[in-house]
Amino acid sequence: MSIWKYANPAQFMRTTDGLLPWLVGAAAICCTAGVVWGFLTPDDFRQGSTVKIVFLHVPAAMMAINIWVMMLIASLIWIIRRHHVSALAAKAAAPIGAVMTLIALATGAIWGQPMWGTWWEWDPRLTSFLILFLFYVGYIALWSAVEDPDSAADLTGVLCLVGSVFALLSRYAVLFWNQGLHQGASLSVQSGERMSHVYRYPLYLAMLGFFLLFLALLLIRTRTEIRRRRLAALQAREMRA
Amino acid sequence: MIDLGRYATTVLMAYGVSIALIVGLVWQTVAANARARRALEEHDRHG
Amino acid sequence: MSLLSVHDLAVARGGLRTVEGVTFALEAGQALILRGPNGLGKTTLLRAVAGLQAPVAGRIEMREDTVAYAAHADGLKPALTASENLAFWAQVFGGGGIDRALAAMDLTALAHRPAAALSAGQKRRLGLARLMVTARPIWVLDEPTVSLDTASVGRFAQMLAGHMAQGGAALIATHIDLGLPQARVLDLTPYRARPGTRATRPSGFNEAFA
Amino acid sequence: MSLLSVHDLAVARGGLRTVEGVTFALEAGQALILRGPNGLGKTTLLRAVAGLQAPVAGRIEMREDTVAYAAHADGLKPALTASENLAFWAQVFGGGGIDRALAAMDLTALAHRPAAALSAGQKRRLGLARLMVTARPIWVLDEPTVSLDTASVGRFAQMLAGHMAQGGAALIATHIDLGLPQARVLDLTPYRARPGTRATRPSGFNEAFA
Amino acid sequence: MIALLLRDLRLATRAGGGFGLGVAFFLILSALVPFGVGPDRATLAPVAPGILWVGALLACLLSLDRLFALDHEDGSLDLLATAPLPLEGTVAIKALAHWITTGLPLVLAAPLFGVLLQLPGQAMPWLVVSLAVGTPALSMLGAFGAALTVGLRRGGLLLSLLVLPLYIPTLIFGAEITRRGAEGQATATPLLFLAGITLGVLALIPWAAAAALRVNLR
Amino acid sequence: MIALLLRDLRLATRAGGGFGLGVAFFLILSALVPFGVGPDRATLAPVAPGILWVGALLACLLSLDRLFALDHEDGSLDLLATAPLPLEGTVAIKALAHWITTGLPLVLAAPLFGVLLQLPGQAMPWLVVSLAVGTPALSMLGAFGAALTVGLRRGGLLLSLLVLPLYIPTLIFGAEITRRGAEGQATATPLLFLAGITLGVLALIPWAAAAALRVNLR
Ligand code: HEM
Ligand SMILES: Nc1ncnc2c1ncn2[C@@H]1O[C@H](COP(=O)(O)OP(=O)(O)OP(=O)(O)O)[C@@H](O)[C@H]1O
Ligand SMILES: Nc1ncnc2c1ncn2[C@@H]1O[C@H](COP(=O)(O)OP(=O)(O)OP(=O)(O)O)[C@@H](O)[C@H]1O
Ligand SMILES: [Mg+2]
Ligand SMILES: [Mg+2]
Repeated sequence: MSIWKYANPAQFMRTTDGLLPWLVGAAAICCTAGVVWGFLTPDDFRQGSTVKIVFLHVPAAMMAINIWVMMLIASLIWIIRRHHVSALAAKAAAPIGAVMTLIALATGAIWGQPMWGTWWEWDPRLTSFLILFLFYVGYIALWSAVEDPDSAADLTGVLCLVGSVFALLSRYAVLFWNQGLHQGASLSVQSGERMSHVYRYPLYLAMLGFFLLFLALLLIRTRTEIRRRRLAALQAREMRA
Repeated sequence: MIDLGRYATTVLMAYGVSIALIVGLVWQTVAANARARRALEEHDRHG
Repeated sequence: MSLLSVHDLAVARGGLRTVEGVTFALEAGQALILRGPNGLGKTTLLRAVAGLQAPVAGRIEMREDTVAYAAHADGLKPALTASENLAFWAQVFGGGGIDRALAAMDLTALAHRPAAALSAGQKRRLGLARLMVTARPIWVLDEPTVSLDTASVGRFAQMLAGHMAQGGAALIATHIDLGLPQARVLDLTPYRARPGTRATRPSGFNEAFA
Repeated sequence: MSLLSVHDLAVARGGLRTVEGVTFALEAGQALILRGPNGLGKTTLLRAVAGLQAPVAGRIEMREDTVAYAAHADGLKPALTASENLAFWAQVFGGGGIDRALAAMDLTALAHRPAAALSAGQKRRLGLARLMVTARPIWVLDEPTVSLDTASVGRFAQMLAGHMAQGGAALIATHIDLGLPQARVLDLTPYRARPGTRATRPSGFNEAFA
Repeated sequence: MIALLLRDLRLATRAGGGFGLGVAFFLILSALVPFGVGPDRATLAPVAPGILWVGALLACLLSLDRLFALDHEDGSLDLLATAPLPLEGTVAIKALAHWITTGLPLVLAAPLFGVLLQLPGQAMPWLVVSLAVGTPALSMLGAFGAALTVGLRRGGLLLSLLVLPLYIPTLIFGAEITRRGAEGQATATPLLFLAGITLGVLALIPWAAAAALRVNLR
Repeated sequence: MIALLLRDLRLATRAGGGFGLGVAFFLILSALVPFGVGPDRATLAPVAPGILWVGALLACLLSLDRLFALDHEDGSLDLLATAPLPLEGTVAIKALAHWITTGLPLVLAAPLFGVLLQLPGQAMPWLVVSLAVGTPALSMLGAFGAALTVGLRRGGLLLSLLVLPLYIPTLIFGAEITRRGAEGQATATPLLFLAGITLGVLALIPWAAAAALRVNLR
């Protein structure tokens, strides 16, 4: 059985019908547990209670990037293989990504107030996220502006490709432009040394929760889109008949 | 109630904003989904 | 071989098939007039033949770069004069001979007038004169005689006859009589697409989900 | 008194008079068809009657706010549906009754389609349906039947007949036969403006220096 | 009149209509300036009021571009001119619709952009007030410029050229209010001037714009 | 191809065509910023390189708006697509024509605006060089944005929204060159990056833009 089978709308609806309740349940549990656990962690000796923000900030920031990558892949599948569900999945993912970016930006900005004494600083990490947010907004705006769905899918696909290249390019340009204040990645290679276990496990849980939340929302939104398309197609047929 | 110290507003604001955004997104998603499903069922019944 | 042959063609607009099962061939020296009520899909069919949109099903066979298309809009730049407009298209298509084209549509006196200062019919005449400088054998025309007075319709018929005498062909959608006795007429009404019939390929994005 | 009377009218376009000495009157229940070759000045004349440009000489007499004008462009918003477009004009002109207008031009089935998704003829039909919701007695129409199929031309003629039966009048420029036996025809060719003749008022800025 | 307003608002919210795009442009501009100017607070803060006002002005301007042009191209303007509405009213309504779709969101979103440009917190209310008072004048002056250029294809840049000088007084007073607010000085005088300009513009410009439209329709 | 270039240039020089309007806009912006920001040399000089680059970028952007839209409306684009030119070539030529009518005058006129904004004299050559290297990329990226939005009425602001984030790397390096020039530092690295971006854009974007155009013509 090939993975492409799931790109068939009917098959997709059937499969997700069974999958969705489990996914929603798991996402709800992991999200709540991760965030609540995070909220209950002890204060950090340097950052005080603000360290609790990390359990929202980091998962959101991670998802913000990963969702764009997922959109890129979905767009490529649409452009190369013309699987309609894939294009709709990219469309459905964009608002989730935008909200995740917004959460990362908002929590970061709120965090910055006590830590750096300012709401906003033109730090490269922050700046890259602002640019990413702009790409999300542009992508969503283009989807909603183009009336013909075939054209909209193609145009946003092209925009996603070009945008990805430029998002990367901007990242390097921004690094060149300003060296920042933001901490580096602590969970990467030698994670154990930089962050204590007290914070690590709830953070992992919150990240898993955000990921599951994304998956659940993505499936629901894709199903919404599929139903809308189906309705539009049926109505158009009747009108022409 | 746990003590958040002098950063209470900061932490609560961060949680508040994030949860509001997530709830908003979830609500919009679910509402739109319900609307689409109802519209389609409506159509199947009458059309 | 015929200049243009269309087999079992189906075209779609706005995600729905408009006409389907259309088959015809066009030999050198022939003209085919497409008729049908408003909204049937004539414009869509012509755009597909001109290569501006892909057919949903069926084949369109012709050599490359043989079609000159003239649509509702004339592709004129209001700021350029009539002859500048024509000369541009002559250069792009490598046709040349704009004087002959101007003369054929009685535009010589207006050659140095900016296109913005032409009346509706004069603009249309200029749009038709463009066909002559494309040097393409197949003319695909969408309601070419809109706004033309009787004399101009006659001139257009003459131009068309000349084109066909030189081995050209024309595919024309129109609602009114063009005064072309030699042209065949194809009424598209029987080819109206029936909703429901399932094509091998969805005719539009939304249709893939129906 | 007649609904519209025009005395010795001269109009100018691009600083040059196009037709001059035109005189006619239009009573309730009458239609007048203007004919003439391309570029003679029909559009210019109609715009002057509609009040969009001032005449160079002569008088146009009618009561205020009695004219509904329909030009080459239909004034449709592509993003609004057919019925939204119509409802807007009905509100602006205070006419009302969009359902009747939609039915008259056989647009009821298309009422909820965005205007962008209509074919050329369907758009035109919508543009003509607008006339019915203006509740104005004098219709000034510039080539109204462009792109219409035979059935729609018939529907238009019927709508026009209904309008005139209710005491309306119509002034129509066209090149083709509208199927209106009751309409008078005025050929404008004899009124073509002669360049040399000097008018009391210059027809354009540069003319004031000639 | 109401019908016209509703139609314009509805068009703005339809696909590609441009509702909120003014804000988006403003956002992008506020984000771009630091890339050009550099990220330091010390360089950014002093120029923030000026940049914000210039940004608001440009966001207005960009969206004005086709205020009448679209209606002209599709023939609606001809029909509106022969409709039983005074052309002055049409102009005023279209300017109002433009303000609602562009100026108002700008006013509401301005504090956010203030943060991006490191505008001091105490200046925020003044930024909002000055924009609220000033942007109606921007929309109306823009409508005048749009009326002047309506017949021209590619009128966009010419429009900017004509309108920008008209915007200067509004800009000066608006930015001055914000700057004084940032430095904690009294803002009453420039605010009074700004309000005066806006009232004068709203009262008189519709006539000029309608006259320009009439000429262009001829 | 040459015919197309000549036609576009000729159209630009005809009435309302927009030749030089980019420069005019740039001029007005350079004149407005001091009104908004205040006339002091101390506040103006540090932000001058950034403002000049942002201004150049906006001048480019504003004039891009209708790069393909006019040709689409009057049907020329349909005809060009059926003409024996590759659509990629058409896009490249139209971007080139845009650069000649907007970017080039900007490059030549930039020192003048530098003076208005109190840019130090030693930065002038770097301003000109950075604009000369960077503006072709701006035109080409703009052509891509214009191709994406060509079917949409009122695409202007959406175009800005799509294109501005793409302009960021060019802007950063361009302004950096000028700023370093003003401070007498080495400019080789950002110049190299800027040149790299421009070359990459010129080589690859025509394909993306042509693809977008094809979709919109369908
Ligand atoms: C406003 C915008 C901000 C954005 C877009 C942002 C973005 C990010 C991203 C993408 C990460 C994930 C890094 C990784 O694990 O690779 C991260 C982690 C983090 N950020 Fe932020 N950040 C922002 C502001 C702040 C502020 C103001 C602070 C606090 C002073 C902060 C503190 C942290 C911490 C502690 C982590 C975890 C770092 C780690 O993994 O060690 N961030 N942020
Ligand atoms: N963007 C669109 N979305 C949905 N349907 C559309 C769209 N554009 C056109 N249509 C529909 O497609 C059908 C075919 O349109 P087309 O323009 O090909 O008709 P036509 O035969 O040329 O008509 P006419 O004689 O009026 O020019 C029409 O019913 C029209 O309403
Ligand atoms: N802007 C202009 N400047 C100069 N002359 C113009 C301008 N616009 C139109 N003309 C000329 O004015 C004359 C009258 O034009 P008008 O559009 O009224 O003609 P018409 O009778 O409606 O023709 P048609 O049947 O082709 O629509 C034409 O000869 C035309 O060339
Ligand atoms: Mg058609
Ligand atoms: Mg005419």
